[in-house]
Amino acid sequence: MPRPAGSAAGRLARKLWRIATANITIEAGIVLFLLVVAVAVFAPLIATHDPLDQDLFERLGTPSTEHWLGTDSFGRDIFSRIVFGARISLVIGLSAVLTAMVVGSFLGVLSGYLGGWVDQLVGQATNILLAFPSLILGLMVVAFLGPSMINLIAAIALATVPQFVRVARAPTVALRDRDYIQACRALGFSPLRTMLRHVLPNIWPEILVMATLWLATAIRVEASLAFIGLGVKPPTPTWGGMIREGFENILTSLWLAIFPSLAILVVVFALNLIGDGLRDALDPRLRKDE
Amino acid sequence: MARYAILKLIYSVPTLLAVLTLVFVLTRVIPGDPALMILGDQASPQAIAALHVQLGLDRPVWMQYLHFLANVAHGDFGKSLVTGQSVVDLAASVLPSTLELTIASLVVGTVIGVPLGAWAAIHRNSMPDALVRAGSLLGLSLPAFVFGILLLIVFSVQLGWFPVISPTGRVSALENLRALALPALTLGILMAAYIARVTRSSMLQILGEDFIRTARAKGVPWRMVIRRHALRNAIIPVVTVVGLYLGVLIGNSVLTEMVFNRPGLGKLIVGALTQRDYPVLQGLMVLYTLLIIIANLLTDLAYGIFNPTVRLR
Amino acid sequence: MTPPAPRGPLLEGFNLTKTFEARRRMGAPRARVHALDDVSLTVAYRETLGLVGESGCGKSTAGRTLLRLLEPDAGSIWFDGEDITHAVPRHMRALRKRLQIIFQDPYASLDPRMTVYETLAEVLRVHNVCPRREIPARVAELLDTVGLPPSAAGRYPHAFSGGQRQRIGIARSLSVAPDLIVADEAVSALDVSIQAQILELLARLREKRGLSYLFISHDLGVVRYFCQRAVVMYLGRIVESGPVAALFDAPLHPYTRMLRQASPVPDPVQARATVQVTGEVPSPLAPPPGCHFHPRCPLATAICRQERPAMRDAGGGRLVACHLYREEGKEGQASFS
Amino acid sequence: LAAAFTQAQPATAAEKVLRVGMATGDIGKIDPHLAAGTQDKVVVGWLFNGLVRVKPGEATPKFIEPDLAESWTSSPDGLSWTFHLRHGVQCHQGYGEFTAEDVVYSLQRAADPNRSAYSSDYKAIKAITAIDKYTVQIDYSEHVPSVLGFLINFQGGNMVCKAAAEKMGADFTKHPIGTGPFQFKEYAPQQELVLEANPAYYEGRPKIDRIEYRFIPATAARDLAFEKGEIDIDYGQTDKTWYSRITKLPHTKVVAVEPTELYTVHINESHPPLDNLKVRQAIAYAVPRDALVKYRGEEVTRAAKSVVPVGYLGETDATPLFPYDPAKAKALLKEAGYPNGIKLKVVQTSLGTMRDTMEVLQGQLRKVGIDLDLQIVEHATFHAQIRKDMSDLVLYAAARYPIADTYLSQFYDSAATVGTPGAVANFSHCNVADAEIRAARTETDPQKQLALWATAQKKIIENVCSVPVYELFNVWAISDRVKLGYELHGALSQGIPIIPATTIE
Amino acid sequence: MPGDPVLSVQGLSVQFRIGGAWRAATRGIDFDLAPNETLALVGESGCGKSITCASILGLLGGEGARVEGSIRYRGREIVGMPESELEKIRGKEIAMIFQEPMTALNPVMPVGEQIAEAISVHLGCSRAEAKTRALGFMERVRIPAAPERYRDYPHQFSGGMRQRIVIAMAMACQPRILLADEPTTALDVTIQAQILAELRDLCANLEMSMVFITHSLGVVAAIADRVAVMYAGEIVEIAPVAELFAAPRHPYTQALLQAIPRVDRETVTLRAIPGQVPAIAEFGSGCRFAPRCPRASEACQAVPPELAARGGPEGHRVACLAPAPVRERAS
Ligand SMILES: Nc1ncnc2c1ncn2[C@@H]1O[C@H](COP(=O)(O)OP(=O)(O)OP(=O)(O)O)[C@@H](O)[C@H]1O
Ligand SMILES: Nc1ncnc2c1ncn2[C@@H]1O[C@H](COP(=O)(O)OP(=O)(O)OP(=O)(O)O)[C@@H](O)[C@H]1O
Ligand SMILES: [Mg+2]
Ligand SMILES: [Mg+2]
Repeated sequence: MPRPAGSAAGRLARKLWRIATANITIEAGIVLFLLVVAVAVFAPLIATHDPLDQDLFERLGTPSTEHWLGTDSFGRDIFSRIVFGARISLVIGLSAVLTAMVVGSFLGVLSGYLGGWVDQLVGQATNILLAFPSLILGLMVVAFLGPSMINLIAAIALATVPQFVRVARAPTVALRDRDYIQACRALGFSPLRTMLRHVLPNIWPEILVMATLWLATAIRVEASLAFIGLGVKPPTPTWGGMIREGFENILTSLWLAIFPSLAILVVVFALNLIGDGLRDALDPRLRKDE
Repeated sequence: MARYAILKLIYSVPTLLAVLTLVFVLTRVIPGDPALMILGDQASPQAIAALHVQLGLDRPVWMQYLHFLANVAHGDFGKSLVTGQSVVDLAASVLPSTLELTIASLVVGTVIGVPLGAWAAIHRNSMPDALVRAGSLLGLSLPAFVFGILLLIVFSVQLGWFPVISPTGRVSALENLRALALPALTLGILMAAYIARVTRSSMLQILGEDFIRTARAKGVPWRMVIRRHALRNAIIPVVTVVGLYLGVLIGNSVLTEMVFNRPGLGKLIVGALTQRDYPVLQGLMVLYTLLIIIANLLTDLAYGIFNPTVRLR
Repeated sequence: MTPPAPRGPLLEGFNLTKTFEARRRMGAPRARVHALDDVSLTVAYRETLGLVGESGCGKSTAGRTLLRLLEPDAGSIWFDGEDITHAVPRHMRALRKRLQIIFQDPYASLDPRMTVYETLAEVLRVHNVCPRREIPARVAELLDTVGLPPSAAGRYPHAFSGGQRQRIGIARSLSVAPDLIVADEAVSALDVSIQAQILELLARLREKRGLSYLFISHDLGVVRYFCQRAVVMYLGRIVESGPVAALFDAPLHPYTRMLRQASPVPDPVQARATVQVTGEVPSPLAPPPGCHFHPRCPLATAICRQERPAMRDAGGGRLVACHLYREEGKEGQASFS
Repeated sequence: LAAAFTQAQPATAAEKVLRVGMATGDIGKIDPHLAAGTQDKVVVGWLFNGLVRVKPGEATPKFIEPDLAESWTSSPDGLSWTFHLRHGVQCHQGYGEFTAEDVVYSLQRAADPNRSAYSSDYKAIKAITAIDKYTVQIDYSEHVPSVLGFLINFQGGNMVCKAAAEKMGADFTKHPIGTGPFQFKEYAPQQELVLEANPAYYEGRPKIDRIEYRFIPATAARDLAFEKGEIDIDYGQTDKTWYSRITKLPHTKVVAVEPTELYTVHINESHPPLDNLKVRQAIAYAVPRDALVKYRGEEVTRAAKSVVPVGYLGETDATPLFPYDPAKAKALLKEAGYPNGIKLKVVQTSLGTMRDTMEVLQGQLRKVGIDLDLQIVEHATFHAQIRKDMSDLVLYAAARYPIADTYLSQFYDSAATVGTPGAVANFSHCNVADAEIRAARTETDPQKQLALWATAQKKIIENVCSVPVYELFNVWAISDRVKLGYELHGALSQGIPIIPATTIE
Repeated sequence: MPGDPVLSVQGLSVQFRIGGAWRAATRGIDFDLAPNETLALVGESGCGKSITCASILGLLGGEGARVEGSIRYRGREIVGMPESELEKIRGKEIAMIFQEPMTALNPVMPVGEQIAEAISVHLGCSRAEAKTRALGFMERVRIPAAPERYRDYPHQFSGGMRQRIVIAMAMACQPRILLADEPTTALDVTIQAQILAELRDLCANLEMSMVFITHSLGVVAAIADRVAVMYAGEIVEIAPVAELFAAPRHPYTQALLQAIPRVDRETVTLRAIPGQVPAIAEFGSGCRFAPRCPRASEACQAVPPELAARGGPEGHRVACLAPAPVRERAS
């Protein structure tokens, strides 16, 4: 029975679902991650305080029944800020990594598939990007474009792009000589079609695994940029920004830096569960002996 | 091999040039005036204008660029606008500590990361694996500066084993090592978290290879199979990753250097950027790019050592 | 079962040369692999031409170059009376409807992430082979042609056995109604019983559709069974060609002879006869001078080490490139300097 | 790498080393006429002398006493001054005796915009003449509010040695030569600056042999180093938490000293709706000055009293600042036609204390419906952008030479309006007190001068050109082992003066 | 074949855990291997040749696999033997050559050392001694300039040479039994001919028995003394080589022989076996070939036929209820 040609989205959804339920590790990761997302989405319901409300006489309070995780140096409720911070941190992490993933994998596939001068060019550009420490890159982008969340995302994405170029390029080069890609040429498919419909879908597991790893890093880079004062605009809470603030009082109030770090840990943990699970689920050899 | 190295360096000239140009253009288009940074907020506009002329900042950007390139071609990277120090001297003064820290962290990271990763792979899905993976997650989510301070509090203040701030001037090798220990541990342990992951997955892959089966079929005991066959192969992709990580170590250790108060290239670059100290920024970026290139070269060579299939005959 | 006699050239390659830059090791000087060295061959209408030789001798390169999947360094390619050596990509893509290829490895030649239906429908769509509405029917028809059940359409390649996959690959090639198919070791990866099934299918298509094949293989038995003529390659050069029976029953070139002797025959009595095989295939990076085969040739003489033997007509549609052939007293044939 | 492991050079047991931890990544310019950052001024204070000086430990002109000049006279009209130099003062490192020539050179240098950041302070100087080896005459073209004030060991008043400055030219910043108690020894980028005692110091050789001035940007690291005794003097954070933590350490004295930095929110009148006085008043009513002082710590902060920092010559609290009254602020906003509040764009530096203060203000103003959209930029960009008039509010912290004129001229005279030629730092486009400020500058009668300044302050406050918030002291933690040898109330250099008597156990 | 069998396999069944259930990939494999004998194991891809071999070396096992039945090496039971014991047998008593010479060698270890490793592990001799012996074997498999190439890495050798290294490695401790799992499948015909000749020589000289796995009947003809034909996890026919080729009795064997085009003569008709080999999960309880068998009856579907002489000579056994009649051998 021939199947209808359309519904590419449906197909993708089905594929995703199949992968998502491939093993318990992925499932656990996804549940945990969704939990964090839920916290972000329902932040106003979960937070116990207004995350922006300062109480100048209650600064640096230790955890208590009133403030579960204590207060920061402006007397704001840390728990509520972590809850609300999930929003921005996730948005930053997700958008930066998605951007880097899309741009990076496209460039990687392009350079790996076409080879020649395109490859040279992309390779050089990647090297140049890699030659900038991500902190400097961030500093420059933000100094150049001005501070905003979009630019912050751009900075983190820019620093991450080379990684995806590399991840995408290597398997593309290997795929290029595979018969089924050769067959595409033999069948007269255009290079673009071949790349988008045949190469990309076959390397995306590797890219996806990479993305789960870098999402964590992206959230952390925000902390580094916040550390040199270039995070998201205050008073918006972000985990990175909170770590930075916490760091200034680290000798008196250690928890200020620790709690947001733990929040990152939860996300990193969830993503790594997904990443590890994916790696196993998508690796046929590992799947066999399951 | 020497030929290869030289060729590689020659090939990297365009990269170097591109980085230079990029840095030059970027620093000129971002707002901020070095004269203001130097003279301070009370400086009169005349004084600022005068300094502009003195520093050559009044000329068109392209002329500054050509001038700069011409100087670089003569090996002259100029002087710091702020302190008047020669850029080359500045770079030379921080290079040792940067290299020291980089190498030390590298050693720590590999020495801890590789065995842990291998151990986890061998005991896949059991206790050691879970431990290593959890530990490496912790390493992946803790920012270096937080981790650094924690180490400082425990090992320097509580236990008093190491100094809080690095000693300066001429110090004994031992003291130098003591001062190096904590920063190197900070960067090294965080790196180990990463290395362990890579080693683990590489090891898992190698353990499925045919030649492992061959070795077992020869009757080689399992431990020996691991050591002589699996580990030696698993290390190969780790070399690449370590090479990539080198860049991170050299450039992104700014915050660690700040916490441990060590001089370093990254710190200097950030400082130069915030001060709009153009010559220093440019010069250091050249040095930094060169270091990255050399690091890549060394990675290639190391890769050749570990992987005979790409080795020279 | 023998197809009608060939009607004249369909696909021709003249003096094709193709070199690859070998993967360079650190700092080593560039090295070039001469995958094709002045190779000329012709596939006639409705003819099946076999191409045999050892691994790495350039068989696939020849096949792919003829299809312009690889660009030749020198030489020209003619298809159906048209010089397509420099055809523009657009024109080439149109030509691909008539020129197809089947690959050796049935596991690697299908996109693992596409169902059979998607794989086949995509080709039909891209080439506008038929109106969109008719695509499902057309796919079903193709599956039927290669002997697969209609239910196969919805499944992914991994759900098929090697033989079935090879059928899908064939169906894909047939979807555009080609005149010529390059079968690059299309049956080498298959077990004998499945190999027989596929050969049967290819033969049937030849009958029904009047297809021509360039049939690449290293199995002399299969070539002898399936092809009318065969070409033997050694290290990027053609050493001998001719009708299969004559070629394998009475090889003229020492290499063909060696191949023939080394090819196992399922007959324990015959097989135990000692084979005369010496030496290894030299590296294509540094092929020996003169006749490439001389280091392994039991009969090699001085001239073999220095001069490249010319291709000579040996009568009966046979060509051979061997210095010794002349010495065997067939002088008076086309001479060469 | 080998270079880093060079042999130890053991300090002799008797050597007295003072280790100072400074909150900076590196030193800037150690040229007294160019030094702008606190980290530089602290060092300049140890290396140089002025013709006169403020008594060590004090920070106001009330305590002016002789330094390189033993005595001085002035003409009746106050336009000509003659200074008699101390004999036998030696420049560092053998650059010879300090004479009238050096004074002439120094002052000319300080007045030269090409070589000095403070040239405008010496605009009124007509001529400097070396009468003889030990006598200098300075002629002014107009009356100057405080002649001696600009000849103290502060900014342009610091005396450099001519021979050294001329010989080294631009390198002088790397190798400063003065006459102070300590002289330059060596500099390691990002690490430290080492000074050694000037054996020929005119007040006698300092008891401290060496000062190691360490650059430690991370507060936590600096504090831990102090706690462990790896440094003796720690540049502190002007913050309650820091103060109370460090105060609890044993053998530690924490000092909060003048000069303070006044934190002022300049309101840009040229940006609507800030051209509306009611809106500006609303902002003024919304700032809880006392709460902010409590928040930052009463030990290290004091509430602003006027638009000029407390204690500056001419400062007066005659006109009270607007009290905290959020209800009134809301009402004013409503009156002005903004019942739903306003939104202001604020360019803000990423530097610590400034940023904290702004964030607190943001949180407080939010309560009355004033929403601050903070654009956090790094410091250089901040300076560039506020000078391009890009911010609605500018939070600025500054310490100046402590007379009212410096503050008023730089921040409230329309000649200094940002975006105009000759601009310095009038971010608010304030012009209500131009007449008084300018008249006071050349007024010879001190009483009248004070009156003019008072009127100026009144007008500025009433017009709400700015909202002064609080003043932060310089805070230092000093180990008990350090014996200063004088009473410390303040220091214009913002550092801890080290006099010959200062010692360490 | 005289003497006690060196290897005796009885009722061997290898099971894999697939989708939660244990499925038998092979069932009831029985065969003996006499001293000095070469037994060829032929059959289509996936019929269980490799796992049979691997279980003889005790390389299977662990979480996803289970071995049942009995494998006796000179009287000692291998199934269930502890790993430490197995390690002493592997390489020394029973050695194995793998199919892929490209991947069977450790790419980062010099080939000489890989050969010497087995020697030093089993014979406990010094490095130098091991090297001497290893060199001896390298020469024996005709690696030219062996001493110079001792320290070379696998990638520096051609496929044929690599396969010879693998053979040298297997020979290094002079095992009694050599398990050769498709040692020539990846090689060119000319190289294959050389390797086969070498293996024959070695077996003869070292008095070794060999189990030779292949799916090429041409190769079987060239090397084997006896042949076992496997189909879907079972041995369907086992006979001396000449007899099997001359008078195959199992319908599968017959079909197989008819499906091979020959070089040496005109093949007029090539008869393909219709249908597919069933997947492990689809194995029925009866004769596994029945669905494709032209002679299949209902009885075939019910019970698995046993491997038995069925009227033929004792050495020629077949697992078919309706085998082809025994023919007079045309000598
Ligand atoms: N893309 C390529 N880059 C470099 N060398 C190549 C490339 N493709 C083929 N070669 C080399 O060209 C030579 C001929 O290769 P080709 O694939 O045509 O041989 P073949 O006869 O088809 O061999 P096989 O039987 O192994 O398929 C070989 O030495 C091969 O290594
Ligand atoms: N680890 C495993 N888990 C599950 N099934 C397995 C495993 N290993 C082998 N099999 C299955 O067992 C069957 C026999 O495999 P085996 O490798 O012995 O075949 P073979 O006869 O050697 O084939 P080939 O000629 O392809 O090497 C196959 O169907 C295979 O898929
Ligand atoms: Mg090929
Ligand atoms: Mg097998």
